[in-house]
Amino acid sequence: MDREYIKNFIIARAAKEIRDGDIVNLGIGMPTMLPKFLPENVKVTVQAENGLLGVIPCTKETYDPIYKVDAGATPVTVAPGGCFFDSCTSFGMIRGGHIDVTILGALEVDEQGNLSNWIIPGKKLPGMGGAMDLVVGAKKVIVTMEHTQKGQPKILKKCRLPLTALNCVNLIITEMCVIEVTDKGLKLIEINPEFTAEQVQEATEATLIISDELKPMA
Amino acid sequence: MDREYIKNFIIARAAKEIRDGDIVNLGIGMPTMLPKFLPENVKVTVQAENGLLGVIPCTKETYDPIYKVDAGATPVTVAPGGCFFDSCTSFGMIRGGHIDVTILGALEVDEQGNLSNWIIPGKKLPGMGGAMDLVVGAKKVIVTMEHTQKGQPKILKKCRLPLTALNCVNLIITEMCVIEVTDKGLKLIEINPEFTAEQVQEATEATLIISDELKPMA
Amino acid sequence: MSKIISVKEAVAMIPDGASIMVGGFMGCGNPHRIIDELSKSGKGNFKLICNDGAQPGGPMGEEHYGVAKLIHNRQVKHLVATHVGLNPEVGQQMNEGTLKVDLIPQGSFAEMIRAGGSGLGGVLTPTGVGTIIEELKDYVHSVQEIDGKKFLLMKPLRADFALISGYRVDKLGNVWYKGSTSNFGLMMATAANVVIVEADNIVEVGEIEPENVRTPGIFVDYIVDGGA
Amino acid sequence: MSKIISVKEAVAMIPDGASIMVGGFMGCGNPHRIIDELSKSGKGNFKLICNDGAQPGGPMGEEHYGVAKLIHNRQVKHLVATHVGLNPEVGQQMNEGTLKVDLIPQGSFAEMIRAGGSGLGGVLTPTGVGTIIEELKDYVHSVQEIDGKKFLLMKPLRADFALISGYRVDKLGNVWYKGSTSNFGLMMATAANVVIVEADNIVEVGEIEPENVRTPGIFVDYIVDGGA
Repeated sequence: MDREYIKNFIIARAAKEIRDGDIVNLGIGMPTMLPKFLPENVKVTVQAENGLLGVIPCTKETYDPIYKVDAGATPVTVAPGGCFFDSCTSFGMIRGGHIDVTILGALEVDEQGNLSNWIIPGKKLPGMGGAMDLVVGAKKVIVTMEHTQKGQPKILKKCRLPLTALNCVNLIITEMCVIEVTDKGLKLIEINPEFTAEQVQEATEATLIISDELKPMA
Repeated sequence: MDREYIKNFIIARAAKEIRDGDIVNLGIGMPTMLPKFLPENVKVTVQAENGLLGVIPCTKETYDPIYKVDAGATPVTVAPGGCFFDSCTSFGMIRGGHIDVTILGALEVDEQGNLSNWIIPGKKLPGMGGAMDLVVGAKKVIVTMEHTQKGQPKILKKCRLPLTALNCVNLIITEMCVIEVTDKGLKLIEINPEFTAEQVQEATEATLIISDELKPMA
Repeated sequence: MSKIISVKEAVAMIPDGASIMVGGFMGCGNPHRIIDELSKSGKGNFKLICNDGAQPGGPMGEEHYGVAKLIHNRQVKHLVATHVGLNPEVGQQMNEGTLKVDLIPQGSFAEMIRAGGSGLGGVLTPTGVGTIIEELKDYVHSVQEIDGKKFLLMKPLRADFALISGYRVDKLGNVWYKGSTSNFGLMMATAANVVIVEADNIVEVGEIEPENVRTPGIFVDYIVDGGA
Repeated sequence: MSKIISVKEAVAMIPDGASIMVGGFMGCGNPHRIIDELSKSGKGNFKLICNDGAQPGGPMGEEHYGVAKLIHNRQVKHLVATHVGLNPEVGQQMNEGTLKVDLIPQGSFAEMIRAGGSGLGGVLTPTGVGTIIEELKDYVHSVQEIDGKKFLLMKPLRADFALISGYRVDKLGNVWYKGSTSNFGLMMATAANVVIVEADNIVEVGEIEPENVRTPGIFVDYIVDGGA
């Protein structure tokens, strides 16, 4: 699978987690592609943590890059009924549990649902931005990522990189599978039919609990 | 002096504490009369803690009692350049030191500048409303009140009623005198020429330090 | 699915004994139609979280204004407020022992609601230090000294319901408040399990400029037409 | 006395070594004219408190956008931010040891500025618990357990100056923000000793409806005409 195909495959699956009426915050990169994978009867309100609700792509007419950008600094606008507000209001919304779902990438996730996605010491220090607040505050946290990084597992027994937050991830979606984070550990609930459960386990450092109701990922 | 005269006398003196451009919060009752005692070249912005800046009396045209009242539930409006906001914003402004002067009444004040003005246990429980925040947050706290209550001193060695706040009063203005609260105690800085310093001290439980520059109150 | 419901449907949702935040200041900003209907419902034992007990005598000649109706009808068993001096019935019912009243400083009250709605663990305020507020164990977690200055750590406040009033409310629930009516309602809309807004005017989506929305519609569960 | 000053007068007020809050998010909402002038001033050693380092490359073809100019000119010795990934010069100067960078979670950053401006003793947030944020002693007062849940007590943030941008600013300093530009500026205007607003449009008093004022003029010390 080429990387573009993989991204689409992962996000298309993530889109199935969204319910009509959900308020969602979409991390920079792959997650921002989500709205185009939603069926017509599922309407979401996209929040951007820099102070927008009802984010939609801008058109030539609504392009206004000086005044209206999303959290990735991409020029956007808001749908009718959307609104703009300040950062304290925005993170009050996030921390206060008013965001139904946040979808974001990860460098590492582990058996406890711990997440690392903001720093590689000595190499890369982009900063956490709003990620630490989002994963603590959103009702459901979905990690979308490629299953491995240059062949190395990213789903670990214990995160090695500095954490973004403890015990915050609910669901992990990769090109190989869908994993639910449970009290007992990581539960493989769906698998891409191109792989076997053994192959998924091999690409995963953490021990996977295979669901009795394991389904094909689609 | 009759009570109406006394009130006017006290507030007229309080008005002299106000500088052009000050942001002021005026307690219910006597303090709300202050603006009419200001000279023309002294403009103030009146804040009301229920969420208004630039409070002015309403006219027949601007009377809008359902939507626009001040902290005493009196219908008011705002001057051009005034604005409306919510209670968190309002008390952020108050607690954050953005109000220059607050003027309010007292049941008791003491030598440390402690204030009691919100409850008489077993008798009267109006509640503190915004008073506790105002006296903690405003840059300058002026108490305006009659010097005694039915002949009993209200300026005490130590407040006996439950406190509104510790060490918060800067200036006390009564019909008898003006008292500054200092580190060393209460300093009599102005006196109504109708009284002697001895008479003022007699009406005061706390020991007054008489200023070397004692002036007539006017 | 429309958020617009009738005032009877709104009141039908509220059970006996519910904790209810009501926006408003001395009646200004109370959702008057909902309160009217609630006062006729026969329900009671409410915990009312409201700045005050409003007042007898409204500006339009109302005998009891806003939440004063609920107090007059003895539907409130516990009032959490900052000031009750304008409604003598509050003190009277307290003295009779039929109404429990807890008084909190107004700025702390506002901020505690904000904390309840925004996931903060409490509010560190200098207000109330050295006063009997320190003894309000239900609301004060601790007295803390930070860099030599004392603060009270006040607990977050939440409720089952928030009943608020908006001047213009679009069909998605975006709210614009007129005059001094936003006061506590703005934050209460973030801090209750069910939020019902009484709209003086229901407007079409888009009629409130996106920058001028004060309560985003995502906080609002139901809209009652207060002008109808 | 008019609050309106020239951009040169604004920059003249800011001394070497000042702590400066700048509103904006990746350049959106930065006060561009003031930053331009400041970048030409030769002043430096600033402590910059800004969500990010903005980015090289602005939407109108700017080589360095917003506060990225100050970083490019090496006028900043200490940056307090939440995200610096879009401006590679920040990482580069960090590695060279010429720029100190402190990173704070964005929601905490916003709330710490609000605490600084509203007299609160700190911010009790669950964000950052169990992470290396706990070790940021300059910003984290303590880790506290409240009713069984852990929180970080983050310290208030204040600065000597706040430089913010408003779309419409009346002559008293009342501000209305367009689009997503209010972000951090709204709170920074409450948390600095001197607040300077760059106005895209200076309007007459009364042109902003009293309900739609977002930063009341009492917070604003000076206005710079950003459209001139």
